This record gives sequence, C-alpha cells and structure tokens, in this order.
Amino acid sequence: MGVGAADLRRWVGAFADTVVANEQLLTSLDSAIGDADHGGNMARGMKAVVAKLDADPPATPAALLKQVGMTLISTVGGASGPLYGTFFLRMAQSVGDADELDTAGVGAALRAGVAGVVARGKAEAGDKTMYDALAPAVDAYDAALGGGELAEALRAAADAAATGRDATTPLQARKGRASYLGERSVGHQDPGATSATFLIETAAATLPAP
Amino acid sequence: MGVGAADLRRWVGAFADTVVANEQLLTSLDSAIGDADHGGNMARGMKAVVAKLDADPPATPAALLKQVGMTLISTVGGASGPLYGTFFLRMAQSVGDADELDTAGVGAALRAGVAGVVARGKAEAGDKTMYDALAPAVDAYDAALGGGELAEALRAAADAAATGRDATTPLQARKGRASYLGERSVGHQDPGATSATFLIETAAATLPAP
Amino acid sequence: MKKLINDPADVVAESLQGIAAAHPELRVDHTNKIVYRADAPVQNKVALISGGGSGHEPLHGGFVGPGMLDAACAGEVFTSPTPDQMLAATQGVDGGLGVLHIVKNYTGDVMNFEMAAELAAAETGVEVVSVVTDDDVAVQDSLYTAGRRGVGVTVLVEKIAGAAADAGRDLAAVADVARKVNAQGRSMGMALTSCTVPAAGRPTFDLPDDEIEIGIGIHGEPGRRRVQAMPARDVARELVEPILADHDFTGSGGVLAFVNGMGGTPLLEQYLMYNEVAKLLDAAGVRVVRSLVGPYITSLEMAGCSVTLLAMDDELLQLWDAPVRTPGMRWGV
Amino acid sequence: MKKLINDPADVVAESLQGIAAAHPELRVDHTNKIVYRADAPVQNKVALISGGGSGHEPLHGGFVGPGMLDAACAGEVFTSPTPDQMLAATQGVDGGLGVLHIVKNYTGDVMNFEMAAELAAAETGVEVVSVVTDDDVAVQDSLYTAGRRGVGVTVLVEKIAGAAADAGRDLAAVADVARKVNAQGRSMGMALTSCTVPAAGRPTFDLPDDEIEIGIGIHGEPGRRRVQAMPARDVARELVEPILADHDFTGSGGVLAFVNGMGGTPLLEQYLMYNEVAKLLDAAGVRVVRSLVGPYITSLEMAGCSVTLLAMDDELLQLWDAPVRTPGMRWGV
Ligand SMILES: Nc1ncnc2c1ncn2[C@@H]1O[C@H](COP(=O)(O)OP(=O)(O)O)[C@@H](O)[C@H]1O
Ligand SMILES: Nc1ncnc2c1ncn2[C@@H]1O[C@H](COP(=O)(O)OP(=O)(O)O)[C@@H](O)[C@H]1O
Ligand SMILES: [Mg+2]
Ligand SMILES: [Mg+2]
Ligand SMILES: [Mg+2]
Ligand SMILES: [Mg+2]
Repeated sequence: MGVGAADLRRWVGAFADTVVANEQLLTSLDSAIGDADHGGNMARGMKAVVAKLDADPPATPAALLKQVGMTLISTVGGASGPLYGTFFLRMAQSVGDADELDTAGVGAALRAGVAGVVARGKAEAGDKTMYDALAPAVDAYDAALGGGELAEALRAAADAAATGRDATTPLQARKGRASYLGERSVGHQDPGATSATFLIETAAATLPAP
Repeated sequence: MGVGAADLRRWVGAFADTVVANEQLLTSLDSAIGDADHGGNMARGMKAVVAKLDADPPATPAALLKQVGMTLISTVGGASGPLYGTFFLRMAQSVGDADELDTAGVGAALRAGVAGVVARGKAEAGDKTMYDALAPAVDAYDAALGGGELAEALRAAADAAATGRDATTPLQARKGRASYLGERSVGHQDPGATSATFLIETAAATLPAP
Repeated sequence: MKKLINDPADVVAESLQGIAAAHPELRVDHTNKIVYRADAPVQNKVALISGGGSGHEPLHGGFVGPGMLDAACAGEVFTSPTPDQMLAATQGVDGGLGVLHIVKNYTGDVMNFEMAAELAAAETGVEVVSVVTDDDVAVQDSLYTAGRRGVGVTVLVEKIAGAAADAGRDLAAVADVARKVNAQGRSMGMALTSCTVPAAGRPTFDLPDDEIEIGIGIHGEPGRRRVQAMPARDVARELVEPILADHDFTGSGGVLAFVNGMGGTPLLEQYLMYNEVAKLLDAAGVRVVRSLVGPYITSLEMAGCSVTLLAMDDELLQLWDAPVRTPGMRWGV
Repeated sequence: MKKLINDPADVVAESLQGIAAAHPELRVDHTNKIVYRADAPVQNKVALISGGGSGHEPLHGGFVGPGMLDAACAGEVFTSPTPDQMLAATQGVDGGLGVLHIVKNYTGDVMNFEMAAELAAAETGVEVVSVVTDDDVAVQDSLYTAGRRGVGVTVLVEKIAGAAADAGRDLAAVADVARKVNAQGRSMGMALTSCTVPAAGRPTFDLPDDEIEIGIGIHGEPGRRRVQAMPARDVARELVEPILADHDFTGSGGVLAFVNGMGGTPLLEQYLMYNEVAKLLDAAGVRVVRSLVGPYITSLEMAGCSVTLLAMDDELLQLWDAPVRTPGMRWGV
C-alpha cells in the first residue's frame, strides 16, 4: 500500500497544524536573526493551502503537490514562499502521474523537492538555512531505504532533519537575511531549518499508512 | 538704609540660583499638567539675566529691573517669558529714578509687577497660575507693612506665596496650558506658582540689608 | 532618553543649521532662529510669518516658501519664540503691504506675538495683523479659560492664506481668509505614547502599554481622557465624532480631510486611519473633496494622530490647489 | 504593542484602502495589492514597477506617479510580495516598451521577482529587465553570501530611472541608468529603537536605554554592532566613514546627500543629523550638490536614520531635477 493523494493531504494538513501551532516560535526565532515574520509567513501560506485543498480537493499526488506549491508561491512571499513553493512543485514533477508512491518514490520526490530549494536559493551545506535540515533528511532517508520500510525511512529523515536544525545554531549565516548579521547570527537556531524539520517530522507522523 | 541696585542684584542672583537648582522640579511639575519646559525656560532666562548683569552692571534699581525684564522677554519665550518679563519691567517703571527703595517702595514695585502679570495674562485668583502665589504675597506684604520692617513684610509675603502655591494643587486650571487638561489638572501643583514662590522667597532671603 | 542630538541645549540651533545646509531656497538667521525664504522680502505681496515652539516639524520652518510662509520663528522645543524674533522676522519679510502673524492659540505664543505686534507698531512702520488659530475640539472653549488650542488647522491656514497673499490680496483680505479657515476647521488628536522633551530627558507622561490618551495637543501634554487601547476604527470614531458634533461639515462644498501623524506613527498606520476616517465621514454624509495624509504638525516622536476637517467652498478649493513650494508641502511648481 | 490598526492581519489591505481613498491620482488593485498610477498603462513609455514588504512607506506605493513608478506591489509587513502580484503589475503597466523591475536585494524579493520575470517571459509578451539595488555598506559583500541589502539608494533609483523613462529612453537605457545609480550609491543605517511587526506583536529586538544598533537594515533586523548611545556627531561619523571608505565620492560631479528617517525619529533630529553629515562631507572634500532629508524609506516606527550618498554627474543631476508627481516626492509639476 503506497502513498496516495489522501496520505499527502494528511501530511500537508499536519504540517499546517504544526506551523500554526508554532507560529510564535518561528517568528521569535526569526526576530533574533531576521525580520520577525517567518511564523506569520508560513501560517498564512499553510492556512491558504488547506483552504484551497478543501475547496477543490485534487485527485492525484501530483495535482495535490502542485496545488500546494502554487498556493505557497502566491500567498507567502518572502524567502520561504518561493523556496517551499518550489519544493512542492518539484515534488509534483517528480511523482508524475502515479496514483500512489512507493517508498522509493517518496524518497525521489523529497530529493527533487530539496533540489528545487537549491536551484532557487543556491544554499550550500552550512549556510544556516532550511537546506541544513532538508539535505541530511533526504540523505538519511535514502540510507534507511535499504530496510524498505517507509515509516523507518521517514523516521530516520526526521531525526536527521532535527539534528541538522540543531546544528544550525552555532553556524554563521551565509544566506538569507541572517547573513546580514555576520558573527551575530551565531548562537541562534535558523527559523527555516525549524519549519523544514516540522515538514519532515509531520511526514514521518502521517505518511506511513495509519 | 533702603534697597539699592546691589541688593536687587543679590535678589536676582539668588532667584537665578534657586531656579537653576530646581530646574528638574519645575520641569517635572510642568510635565504633569503642561509641556515639560518650565524649568528649562526659567533656567535659560535667569542664566541669561545673570550673564547680562555681569557683563554690564546697571547702576540704578530701575535700570537693573528693566535689564532683567528685557532679558527675560528676549530669552525665555513661552508663557513665563512675557509674564516674568512684564513683572520686572513694571517694577522698573514703579521705582522711577530712585537710588534706593524704602519698604513702601519695594511693596509698590512688587504690586506694580503683579499688576503687569495680570495685564499681560488676564489671570484671576484661583485660575491656578503664578498669580495665585503672587497676589497673596503682595497682599500679605502690605498687611505686614504696618510693622514697618522690610524683612518682616517680605517674610509674610514669602509665607503667603508658599501658601498660595500649595493652594493651587486642588484647583482646576482655567489659564495657561494646564487648562487644556480640564479636571485632570486637579491634584497637581502649578509650576509657575512654584517658581513665583521662589521669587518671593529669595527676595525675603536677600533684600533686607544683610 | 535616546535621541539623535548632541547637547539638548543645542537641538534647535543645530537643526536649523541642517535646514540651512539642505535648503538653498531658504535662508536662516541663526542669531534670531528665523527661517526665511531666500528671496524675502518679496515686494508688493502681503507677507506671512508664523512661529512657535520647535518639535512640530515640518511646521513651521518646513512651510516657508512661495505660496506659504515668508518666514518662521523657531522657539526652543515646545516653547514659544520671543517677541524679538518675531519683530525681526516681521521687519525681514515686509514687502510694503504688511505682515500677517499666524499664531497658534497658546498663552505663550499669543503673549509673545502680541508683544511683537506692539513693538512693530511702536518701533517700525510695518502694519501687522494677527490671526489666532484655535481649532482643537478636545478643549472646552469659554471666556474664562485659555480657549482652544491651535493645532492641525494651522497647516491649512498657512497654505491657504499664503495662496491668498500670492494672489495679490491685501492684508485685511488675507487675514479674513485665514480667519475663515480657522472658523471652518476643527481638529482632535490622540496619542499612543508620550514624547520626550530633550531638555527634560524623560517622557512627559507615562502611558501603560494598554492605554491611550484622547484629546491631546502637540506639546506632549496629557490629553483629556486616558482610555483602554482600542482598534483604529474606534480611535477614528473618538476623533471624528466630537468634530462633527462641534461644527456642521455636511455643506455642499464638502471638506478637506486631514489625517496627521504625530511624529512616531508610521505612514502605513496613518493611511489606515485615513481609511477609517473616510468611512465615518461617508456614513455621516460628509463629502471629502480634498485630503492630506502625513506628519505635518508633529509632537517630536509621539505616536498617535490627529484629524482635522475643513469645510470647503470654491474660494478655499482654489487657494488650496494653488501652487506651493516649501520643503514640507509642494505642488504646482 | 500599541498601534493604529485593527486586526494585524488586515494592516496592509486597510492601509491600501486609505491610499486609494486619499489619492484619486492613484488606482489600487486591492485583490493583488498593487498601487498603480491612475492612467496606467502609459503607452510608449518604459514602465517601472517595484515592490517589497510593507512597512517602508512612502516606499514604494508613495512613489507611484508621473516621473517615478508606474506601479508598486505591496507585500505583507516586511515580506516580499509574491510573483503573482508582480506579474499582474507587469502586465498592468506595460505600455509596449517593456517593464523595469526595481528589486531590493533580499533573498525573498529577488526570488519572487525572478519568478515573476520567468512567468512574464513564459506567459506574456512583455519584456522585463530587473535591476537589483544593493547599496548597504553595513553588509559584507561576497560571492558566498546574500550580498548587500538594498536600502536608501532604491529611492534614488526609482526617481532617476523614472525620469529616464519619462525622457523617452528605451528599456535597456533605463535599466542602465538604474544600475549606474546603484553602482554609484552607498548607504549605512542605525537604530535607536526596534520596530514592532504588527503580527509579531512585540519589538523585534530589545535595545537597552543606553545602547544603539549600528548597521541596521529596514526590516527591524538587528544591526552589525550594538554600541553605547553616542552624540549625533559620532553617529554621523559611524555612518559616513564606512560609506566614504567603500566608494570614492570626491569626484567633481559632487554628491546627492540623503539623510533618511527610519520612521520614529522626528524631522527636527533628521535635520540635525544632516548638519553633522554635511560637516563631515565638507571635511572629507565631498561636495554636496543636492540633498534630501526626510522619512522616505522607513522601518515602521523604528527610531534612527540612514545616510545615502550618490555620486552625481550632469546626467544624474538632470534626471534628479526632472518633474516628479507622487504622494511621497513631488516637484516641477
Ligand atoms: N537562499 C536560501 N536558501 C535556502 N533557504 C533560505 C535561503 N534564504 C533564506 N532561507 C530560509 O528562509 C528562512 C526565512 O524565511 P522567511 O522569514 O519566511 O523569509 P524572509 O527572510 O524573506 O523574511 C531562513 O530562516 C532560511 O532558512
Ligand atoms: N494667563 C496666565 N497668567 C498668569 N500666569 C500664567 C498664565 N498662563 C500660564 N501661566 C503660568 O505659566 C506657567 C507655565 O510657564 P511655562 O511652562 O514656562 O510656559 P508654557 O506654558 O508656554 O510652556 C504656568 O504654570 C502658570 O503659572
Ligand atoms: Mg523573515
Ligand atoms: Mg510649559
Ligand atoms: Mg512651553
Ligand atoms: Mg520577511
């Protein structure tokens, strides 16, 4: 039993809930090294995504992921809008017209999404961005894939994302708004890496068949 | 031995010292029911007065009082500039070309000064202004004059000024900036009545021959 | 207190030096703290001067130039300038047709301008007429008080009377139109925060984080009432209703609606307030024919705003639209 | 947090309603949050759009009008607008000669405008050229970072490129002069206080009463260094010295000197700062040929200021002096 549109819908819904519940946290992380809007940006976008999906539920994984990406792009703005938007658009491209994704398919889609983030944002490892959570996550996913279990792979990915997120704290930012702070960006956890970790954690919690 | 230019100079100097020492007090009283500048206004003016008198010491009481009044008018601004300026100019007119003032002459000059304040500012008793300190002061001076002693008369005047000043606290202002506050002006001591009390108190401390 | 200043005693003088350096079209008399248009005195035009305490910028120095003031006298922060300054300005701008003094109704301003007018009459041949603005409906008006404060309408008086002078009207006629603007204009203001007078060094009043002052003036003086913080739409009602209750603005000429920032409130919020005010006026049957939004008469860094309405007619419209060229207000040239 | 707002989520939409109500010469697309000049699209003129997060007013919506921008896209507070908005604006202003996108160098702004340009190329026939401003010397520039922020020079780019478009130049030439202004301009800013993003509800950073931030941007982000509060003359040095160290402004064309208020600093202090800046420039052999003082690119209610210098020449002088008619900048018409 693979991952279908309904599973993806569950994931996106859980991500939206988590983002909304953590809006203050994300904003206060962004206050320290940015402009105090990451929570608001993500909450606004994910609420719009959920409203859109409810109003007009897409039937296929690709349609759903595309809808999510397009909605984020047109409602978020800032850095996170294009980045998360591109992430989902590239996932949509990756899944093609499949009705269900197997474990490898999920991994390929996530990797395509992360590649999209890099294509758009040019971040490298250690720049102190969401990429520092996403990149280890897809690597861990692929490494765990040998085991064959979706739940296991996603759990490994989520743990790696959290580790990557935590590892952003001592870094000096080289991309995004935090880079303006130079050395003063050291010692603060990156807000985008934090929301990206929610993304992978909610995938681990929702995508494996319940 | 009457009051000559040197005595008046001592008075003005003492008033200047007191005003400068109490600049914060006057400004904080003015913060509560005005615009937080009475201390600065009076200090700026009295410093200018002292500088002027030092640079070019007038020989007669009238010349000195006129110099004080003109300097206050041209350096203070606000409500207190014209009022205190007129006070001293009218005193100057009152003393005429006398070299020394006797006790009655001092009383007449003070009364003329207060009349000038009224002519300029149209304040009445109970309006919560400097007039509420000045008017009882000259009345008390005249009442004490029967005793004939300058020191006694000035002491009575200073006490009356202080009483009048204290009595401004429960009043609702009807003149000056505090009147804009309506009922909210009640419960605060008037800054101008406070500086006017310094004026009379320093007179009591300095004008009687030492 | 944190401010972009050096010694608090030098704030006004140094700011005037900045104005002089930034505006070749103005001339500053630093001794008397007067901002002149560079070509003053303009011959055969009624001249206008105003002045008042500093801290209300762009008022008045920023309104010096063709179509508005010929000179402005700067007092210390929130302290009326002195008669000497006003007399010097009066003599410096007179182009032979006399000088209008535009005076905001504060005891200090009124007395100092009065003394200046007395001196002008006694010592010079310059004809002076004074017009006092007193448009603040927050203040009870009575024969036995200092009367209403002059606030937002002062900006409109300076613009419109300036245009009347430019149009060649004589001193009496320019004074008449100034008085008409004052008579047909009303204002009301509010504050979210106090300002800090540089020499005082701390906020004039303390306002808790959940309270606001309604009915403030432009000198950091506390307002008539302190109330719980409220949404912009309710603030707008607190300002507009007393204005409409005080004067009829439903005339066919419509109104000029002016939302003024007090100095520390972002333009974003000023436009949001204008939106609320416009909706209330619409509901009250008041037609807006001109509008003005921005920080024109401020109270240092105070956060808050004021609303001014001016009942318009063809004459005022034409004078309002006439060209003006000052640092703070400019169009048509 | 006390602000003149209703629901924090509605601040931008309601402020745009106020702009629409106050400015008949502008037209607002409320769905897409775009401020257009009312007569857009202007045929046979290169069109200019810009946009960015809200909270910097008058930038950008206040700079829409003849001689400057054809449209401005408003994002949420401090959040870049989306590609949809920019695409709609691009199509709405194109008069046949293409559209210049003026983009401040922030990751979000750059990516969103990039996507808009891609969409314009894919979905419309409109030719788009983007110019990115990055004038903030507080930020280390390097291939491996996001580069410098676009700040004060953006105002000057919008004015000067707008004049170039009005003068009939083609898209490539308008883009060239925009790039030239950016290349010849440098800025540096500082803050006395933080601002408060309405949705966040509390100040972005806490600054003790005796400390200031040097090297801030326009989004309430903390600066490069936190230092003890200091007199205005020393603040001016902190801002001017890095600018002069970064670029040679002693050329014979002189400079445009721009002192910008961050939103919460009184004009009185801005002119005082200008005075300090002018003295430093004089001492450094830099000749000021034009100046600009006021809150033109703000950061909500932040107290503080920035300094921008632009090396001038005859071309830039002429374009700077050309008529402009917008709510935030107006002369010559
Ligand atoms: N070039 C980039 N590549 C990847 N992620 C980035 C990049 N720039 C910024 N980010 C991420 O975006 C987050 C900030 O997003 P957000 O606050 O919503 O936008 P903005 O920075 O425009 O205010 C940062 O914490 C960082 O993780
Ligand atoms: N009409 C008046 N007559 C007498 N005294 C007045 C009058 N108006 C104001 N004052 C006095 O002036 C004082 C305020 O002076 P000051 O603060 O220096 O001037 P301003 O009110 O212009 O700021 C008041 O406390 C009051 O005593
Ligand atoms: Mg952010
Ligand atoms: Mg006072
Ligand atoms: Mg005062
Ligand atoms: Mg942002």
